Amino acid sequence: MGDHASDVLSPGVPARRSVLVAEPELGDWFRDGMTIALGGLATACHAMVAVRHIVRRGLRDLTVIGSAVGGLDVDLLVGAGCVRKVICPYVGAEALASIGPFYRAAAERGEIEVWECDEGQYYTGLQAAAQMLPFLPCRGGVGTSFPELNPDLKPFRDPVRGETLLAVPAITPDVAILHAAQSDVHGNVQFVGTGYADRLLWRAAERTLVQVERIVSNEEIRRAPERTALLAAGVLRAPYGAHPFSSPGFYLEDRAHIAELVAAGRAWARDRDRQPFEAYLARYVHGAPTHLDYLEAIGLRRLLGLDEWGA
Amino acid sequence: MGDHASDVLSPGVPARRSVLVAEPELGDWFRDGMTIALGGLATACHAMVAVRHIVRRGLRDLTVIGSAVGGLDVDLLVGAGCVRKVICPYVGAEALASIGPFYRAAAERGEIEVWECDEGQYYTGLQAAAQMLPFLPCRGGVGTSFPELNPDLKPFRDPVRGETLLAVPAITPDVAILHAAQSDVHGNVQFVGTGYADRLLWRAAERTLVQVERIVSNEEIRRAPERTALLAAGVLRAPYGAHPFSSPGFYLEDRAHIAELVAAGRAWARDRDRQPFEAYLARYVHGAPTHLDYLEAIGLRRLLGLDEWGA
Amino acid sequence: MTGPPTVREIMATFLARDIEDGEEIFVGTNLPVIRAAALLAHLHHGPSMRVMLAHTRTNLYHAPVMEHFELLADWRAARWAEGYFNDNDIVMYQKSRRDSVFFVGALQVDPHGNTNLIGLGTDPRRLRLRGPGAIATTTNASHVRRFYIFLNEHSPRVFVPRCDWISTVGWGDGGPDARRKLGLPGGGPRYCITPLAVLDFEDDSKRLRLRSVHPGVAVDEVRRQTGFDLVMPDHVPTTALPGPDELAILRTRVDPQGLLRG
Amino acid sequence: MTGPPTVREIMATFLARDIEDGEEIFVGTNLPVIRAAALLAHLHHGPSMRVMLAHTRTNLYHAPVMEHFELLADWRAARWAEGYFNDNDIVMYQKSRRDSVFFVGALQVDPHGNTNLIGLGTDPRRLRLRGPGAIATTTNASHVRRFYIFLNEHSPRVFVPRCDWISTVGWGDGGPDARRKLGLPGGGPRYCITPLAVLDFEDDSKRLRLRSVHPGVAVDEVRRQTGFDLVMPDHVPTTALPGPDELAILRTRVDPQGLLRG
Repeated sequence: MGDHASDVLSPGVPARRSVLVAEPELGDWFRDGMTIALGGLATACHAMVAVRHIVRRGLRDLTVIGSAVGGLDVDLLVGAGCVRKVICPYVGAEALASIGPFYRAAAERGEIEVWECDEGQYYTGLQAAAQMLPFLPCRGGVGTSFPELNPDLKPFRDPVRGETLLAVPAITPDVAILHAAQSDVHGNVQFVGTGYADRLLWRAAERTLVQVERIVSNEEIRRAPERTALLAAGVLRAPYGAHPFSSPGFYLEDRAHIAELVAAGRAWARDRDRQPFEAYLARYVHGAPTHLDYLEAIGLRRLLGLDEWGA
Repeated sequence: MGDHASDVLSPGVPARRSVLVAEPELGDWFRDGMTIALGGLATACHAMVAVRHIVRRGLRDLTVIGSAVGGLDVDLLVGAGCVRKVICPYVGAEALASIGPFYRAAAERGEIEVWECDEGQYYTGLQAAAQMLPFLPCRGGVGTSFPELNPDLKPFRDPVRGETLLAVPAITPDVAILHAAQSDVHGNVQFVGTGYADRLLWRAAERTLVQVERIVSNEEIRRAPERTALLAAGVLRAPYGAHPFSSPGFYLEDRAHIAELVAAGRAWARDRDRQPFEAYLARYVHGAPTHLDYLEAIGLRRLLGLDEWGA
Repeated sequence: MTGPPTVREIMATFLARDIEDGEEIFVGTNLPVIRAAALLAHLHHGPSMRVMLAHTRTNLYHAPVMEHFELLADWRAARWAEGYFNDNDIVMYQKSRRDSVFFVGALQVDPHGNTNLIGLGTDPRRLRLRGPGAIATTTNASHVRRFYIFLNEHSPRVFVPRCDWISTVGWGDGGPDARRKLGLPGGGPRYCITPLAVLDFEDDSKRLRLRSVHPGVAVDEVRRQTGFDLVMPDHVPTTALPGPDELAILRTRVDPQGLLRG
Repeated sequence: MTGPPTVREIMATFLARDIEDGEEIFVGTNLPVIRAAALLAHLHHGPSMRVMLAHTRTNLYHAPVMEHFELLADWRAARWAEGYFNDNDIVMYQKSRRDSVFFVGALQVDPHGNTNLIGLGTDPRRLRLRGPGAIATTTNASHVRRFYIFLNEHSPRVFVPRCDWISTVGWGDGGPDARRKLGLPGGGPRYCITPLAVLDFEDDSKRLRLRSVHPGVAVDEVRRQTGFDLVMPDHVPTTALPGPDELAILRTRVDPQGLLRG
């Protein structure tokens, strides 16, 4: 897929590599038992094409590292039975669902392991992975129940001043899946907005796949190099790929759709009634084998109604 | 100095604070014995108005944290006798001076203490200060002579996997002095280019003073908020304030001037001949009590000849 | 817009008066009282406050009317940004938070202001009620200049002699040096604000003490709704009402939507 | 531009051939051979290399002629940037360097490729000769995929039985597991390139071994200029010359200034 103009002009010259991933190739990225980090934050910018792909394939025993304020992307994976362990300081959707219903139910029923942490401990572990260190220390958690709830958070005396700190082991995602505004075919990813903690997930992960709203030319990337946030190992073109969550500069969250998912979760959590969730999956995941099928199931009218400043 | 338009329109309303520092107020920022971090990198972006101010006042016993690839800003302070201790993985000007002559001579003569480190150890110590931790671990230096050369770098067994790492104590500047492209009067500082490691010096320091090429409106800052790198406690308007070093987007280094300084340093280092350096100081520091006096001593013709793309 | 101040307006005003100019504050999204307190402090007496909104730093001092954004990541709230911040930088670089004040919510609070957001139940693998998680409260409460415990419910379910789990340290085992002994550099909790009352901490014991009751609330009601003995001063005043200027800012600029009056 | 290859062109070509497409490399400023090696590899067979230049990441594969920038911080070199990097992020986030190759200079090298940039002399407070300092070599050499020891001088002053101080670990005390025992994740030094010869490391001992001599250099001269016994193979070839395509790229695109021919 070397599509640089000059490659066309000089057919004998080896081409700069494209890292574009076609949707059918997503299968190569994930397998049972992996540790997968999900980007974005709260109700924004989760890589939902990749998440639905994982659900559709019925992967099992995943360790899921949600974003620091983890969204219902985590909840969907838990509900679908893909998850063995969750590393995440919060799972929910704020006013739309103060806690993810599948997550809560699975945790209370002992069906998943929760690696209890706050954001400081969570980022410290990712930072250790990014620095290729076995651990890093943090102070947040000293004097609390965290070491009791999570024996991986180990109190120790610092070798310089003798203070008590917590040692956090490196948290290393096999794959990080992110959603961003744009990239060129070579993986130069740019956000609209802050990018939350996606740079750190990229730094910590073995490989990073980024969904983008649009592919742009390398020349456009070079026009604003200060905006380039990371270099992806794989880029998937996925307009509206964060739906039902928001994508800064493109669209708001789809509250009706989120409510549908939350209602399905609550039926399962309260009444162990799985039917609403099975209907949800049938319609939006198994019945929509590609991202375009999914978007058609949502409908053009709904999608174009999610613009940030529209009337 | 509340100069926001609306403050003028509403005279009874308390004004948003300006952090502009006038040159005579620099005196409040520095005193003997302080730990001062110098921003920029190699031959670029050192805060030379503040550095010359320190030399002019004859401050003593400073601990100087040079930039990771420390420039001749460090060398000037060492030559002027202001420095007791240097924390810096390199002092020099690359092809223009492979090592700072004053620094080399003072180190070889035992007149300064060198806190031996490489960039990894150096950044680890600053990072610890920025995180309010007593220490952070690093791997670079394991198996080397660094712990012997610098007993502050303490080998220890990591509490998670039992690996040997070095514990680096927090390096906390009392003041960081930086040079940047622009700021508003409220301290929103923006660079042209990467800003080297200036953000980390700001994060680690108790207070940060930033020289800028130009003051811009708050509205101009808001036009590109992704460029805002840090919030300064003090901002000094200092066009050409990195001279004789370069300022990205504004001017190149002044090689003739740097050569004059290096020659003075070499006379002192080789022959203990202090006269050339005294002449340098008389002309550019003591004989030029303000930044504008200094720029006049350099001369308009020279300054305008340093543009990056000029003929 | 001319009715008497509501309890939520009184709570917001109490908090706003305690926030100083120059301090850094995060404008909450899901908690209208905290959002209003931050913005009221800023617009009333804090022109140089650092106001964090949707992962941006901004200054809204001249904003005539503040829209309400319900979700943390609503990017429209970033339109006033002076700078952007990565979430991990905010949490990790605690030295930059030394002028920051912070709010902690809780499922449970103990007599020394230690709080629990983790859940209820004693078996960590099978909590009876799984809480939402600590978010950034643990690390922030360890470091920031001071924090406030903010509660939407004042009951013996919340105020308990002992938390099932502690996710943020208040005054630990008690006493003014409790935090120093743990090595926590932040200033700790100053007040606990509930729909019934304002509580502070007695100087020597650092136990929760009744400081004021909101208008119409009896001291005995507070006592009844608290699952342990509060330190009781001889005289318990009524929480101060907003002044006319504060009420005007609340009702015309901060909260024209009426989130605090609903 | 038609003369025979110079020693520096031969050194640059040897290094360039060892750098693979997709690897990350920093284009040096003050070291023309390293600069030329990086750019030659990129333009000749590395269209997808990550080329770091003046704290930016770029791709110069289609650049017709590369200017030479003498100073690390010359901002004009950033005009091809695809992304910017803070210096501390480059050094601290070593996991991002797992495809990176690196160069280490030295005042002294010992038989196992441990090197010294600190200085000469045994009293650390009064070095006889203060070196420039380690810059980022210590941390980078501990982590990157592999590195090269690059020397502008081949003499017994440089090749010493024992360094006065060690600033970067090569193969430590020797043996293939020397680095593993120290916990260093990087691949270690692969070659040592000097104006006389290319040295590598014997598999079992990880001692420096003569691999090839540059044209016109006798094996005995290398022996004489090395302050310890190199491992000597039965047959020592001459370092390979650049091919016509490599020489053309060097002379017309990478180094039209003739820094390698001066």
